[in-house]
Amino acid sequence: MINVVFFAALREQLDCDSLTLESHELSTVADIIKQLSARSEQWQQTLNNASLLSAVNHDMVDKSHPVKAGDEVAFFPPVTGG
Amino acid sequence: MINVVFFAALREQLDCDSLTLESHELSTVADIIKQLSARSEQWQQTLNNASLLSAVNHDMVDKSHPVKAGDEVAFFPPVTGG
Amino acid sequence: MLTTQEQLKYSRQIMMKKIGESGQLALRNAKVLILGVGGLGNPASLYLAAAGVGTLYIADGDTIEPSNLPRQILFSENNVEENKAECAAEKLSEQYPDTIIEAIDDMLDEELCDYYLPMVDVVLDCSDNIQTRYMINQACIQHKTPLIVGAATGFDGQQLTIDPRDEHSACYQCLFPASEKAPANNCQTIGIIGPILAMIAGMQALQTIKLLTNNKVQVNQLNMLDGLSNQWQQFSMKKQANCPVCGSR
Amino acid sequence: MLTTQEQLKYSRQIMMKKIGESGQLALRNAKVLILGVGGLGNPASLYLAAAGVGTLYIADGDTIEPSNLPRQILFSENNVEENKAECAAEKLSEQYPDTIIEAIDDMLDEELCDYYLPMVDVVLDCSDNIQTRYMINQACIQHKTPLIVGAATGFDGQQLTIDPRDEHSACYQCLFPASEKAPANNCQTIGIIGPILAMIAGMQALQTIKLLTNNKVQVNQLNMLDGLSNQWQQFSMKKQANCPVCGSR
Repeated sequence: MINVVFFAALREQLDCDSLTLESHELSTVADIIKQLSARSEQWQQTLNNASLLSAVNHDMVDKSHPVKAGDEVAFFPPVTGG
Repeated sequence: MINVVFFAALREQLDCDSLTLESHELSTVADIIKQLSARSEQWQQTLNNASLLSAVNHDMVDKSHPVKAGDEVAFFPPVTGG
Repeated sequence: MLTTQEQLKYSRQIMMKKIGESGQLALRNAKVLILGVGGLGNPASLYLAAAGVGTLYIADGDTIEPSNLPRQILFSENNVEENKAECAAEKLSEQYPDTIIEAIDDMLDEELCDYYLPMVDVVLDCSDNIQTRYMINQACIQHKTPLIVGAATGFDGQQLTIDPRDEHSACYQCLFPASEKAPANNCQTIGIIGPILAMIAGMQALQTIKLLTNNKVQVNQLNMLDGLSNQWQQFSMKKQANCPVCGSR
Repeated sequence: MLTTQEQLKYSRQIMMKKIGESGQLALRNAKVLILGVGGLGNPASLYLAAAGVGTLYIADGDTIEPSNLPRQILFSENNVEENKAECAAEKLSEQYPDTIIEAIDDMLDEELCDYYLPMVDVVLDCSDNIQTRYMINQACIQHKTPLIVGAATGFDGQQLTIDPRDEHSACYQCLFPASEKAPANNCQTIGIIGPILAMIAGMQALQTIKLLTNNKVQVNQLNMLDGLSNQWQQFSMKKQANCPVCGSR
C-alpha cells in the first residue's frame, strides 16, 4: 500500500486529506497522478497543474521519482502570496 | 534499538538532540530515564525534574508507559512563560 | 448583516469558503477574553481586533517595563510604567474602531473569572506563570468556556486548545499535573525572543478564529515549537480519567 | 559596546546563551532588506525593529487599501492610499528610535537590487507574486546574499531559507522551476487570514535573527503550514545541478 496525503488548498479542492492505493502497477509519482486523475474532472485538473509539488517520505522529488509499498507520497501547491 | 529525542530547552541542557539505546533491559520510559541519568550529574538533574514531559511515538505518556524496539521516545519540558 | 464598508474591508476573509459572510458576522458578534497582554497577548489581541472580532476583554495587572519593548509590539518607550491592559486597549481602540475593547487592569482571579467567563465565547491564555494557567483552566472547565493556551520562553513555544464542551477534551491539568515542583522558568529567568511569540500567538489567534467561525479546532494536541531547530512537533494527549479538575465531569 | 540602557532593554535576549551581548551587538550592526510590506512584511519588520536590528530597508510600491487592514497591523483607516513602505517606516521609526528605517517606495527591480544588496546582510522575501520571488532569488544568488522566503494565502503558508554562501543550498528556482503556468493564486483571488501571516513572518524573523547572531539556520527545508488542520510539515529539498539560476556556481 502507498499512503497518499494532500496538504493546504488541495484538501479543499479534492475534498480529501489522504487515501491509500495498492502499490502494484504504480512505479512512479507520475503513475499515482495518472491513476487519481481518472477519478473526476476535478482530480484531473488539480493534480495536473504544472506547479503541483510532490514529496516521497518528506523528500521533495519530481514526478519521475520511483514509489514503492510503504511510501508516503505528499502533494501540495506552491504558495506565492504575502 | 530505541530512538530517544530531546526537544526545546533540554537540548541545550544536555547538549544532545537525540541518541539511540539498545532496547533489551529497557521496558518503560522510567527505565530510559534511569539509564540516562547515570551519564552525569547534569543528565540526572535534567531528566529527574518532576515536570519533565514524555511521549512515545508522538503520544504523550507517563513514565510507567512501556517501550519496545523501534519506538521513538521524546522528552521535553513544559513551557509556561508568555 | 455586514455593511458595504465591512464587506470591502474584510473581503479577503469573506471570500474564503471556510469563513464567508456568516463567519465574518460571527467574528463581529464574538466576545473574546485575553488573559495577559505581554509577549503573546500583544500580537494575539492585534490580530483578533484586525480580523474583526467585535469585543475583546484584555486583562493584565502588570506595568510596561523597558525590557518588554523588544517583543511587546503595541508598546513604546513613552508607555513605560503604564498598565499593559489599559495601554493596549487604548492603542487597539484607536487602530480598530470596529472593535469594542475593555481593559481589565488586574490579573484575573477566580472572582473576576466568574464575572467575565459567562459573557465570552472563548478565552486565550497568554499569561506568564503556571499558577495563573491552572486558575484559568479550572475556571474555563467550570464555565464550559473554550481555552486556547499559548506559552513561550527562550527559543521554545507550546500551544494547545481545550474545549470543555467536548467531553473527550483533555485540560491543562491533564497535560501538566500540578506538582510541588512547578517549573520556575519564565522569560525573566531564561529569556525570550519576539518571533517565537508571534508564531505561538499567531497559532492561538488562528485557533480562535476557526473556533468562532465554526471550523474544526484540534483538541488533545500539544503543538511544540523548537525554534533553534526550526521544527514543530505535534503530540497527542488524552483526557485523564482521574484528573482532579476535569475528570469527574 | 552596548549602552547600559540597551543592556536593560534587550536583557531578555542578551541572557540567552545563543544570543548574548555579542549577538545583540550583531543585531545592532545588521542591515536587513524587507521586500514587500504587506501581510508578511508588516509583522516581520515590527519584530526585527523591536529586537534591535540596526538598519531596515523596507520596499513596497503599493498603496494601502481598506482590504489590507484586517491583517497589515501597522496600518489604520487613516493611512489608506499612503505608500506602504513610507507609512510603515514612519510608524516603525516612531516606535523604535534605535533602528534606522529607510523606505523604498517602489517594488524592487534588478537595478535597485544591484544598489541595495551589496549593503545588506540578509533579505526577507515578503512579496506577493511569483515574478518578484524569481527576481529577488536571482539577485540574491548573484550577490551571495541570504534570502529568507515567506509566502501565505488562504489558511496556508510556506517558509524556506536560501543561503547562497553555502554551495549546497538550493534556491527558489530549484524548488519551483519556472513554468509558463505560474500559479495566479494570491490573496486577492483566494483570500487570507491574518494569523497565518503572523506565523510565517514570525518564522522568517526568527530565521533572520538566528542568521544574524551566528546561529545555525536550516537551508534546503520547505516548511509548510496547513492552518485548517493546524499542522506544520517539513520537506527536504536538494539543490538542482541543472538549475538555471544557481546550478552553475
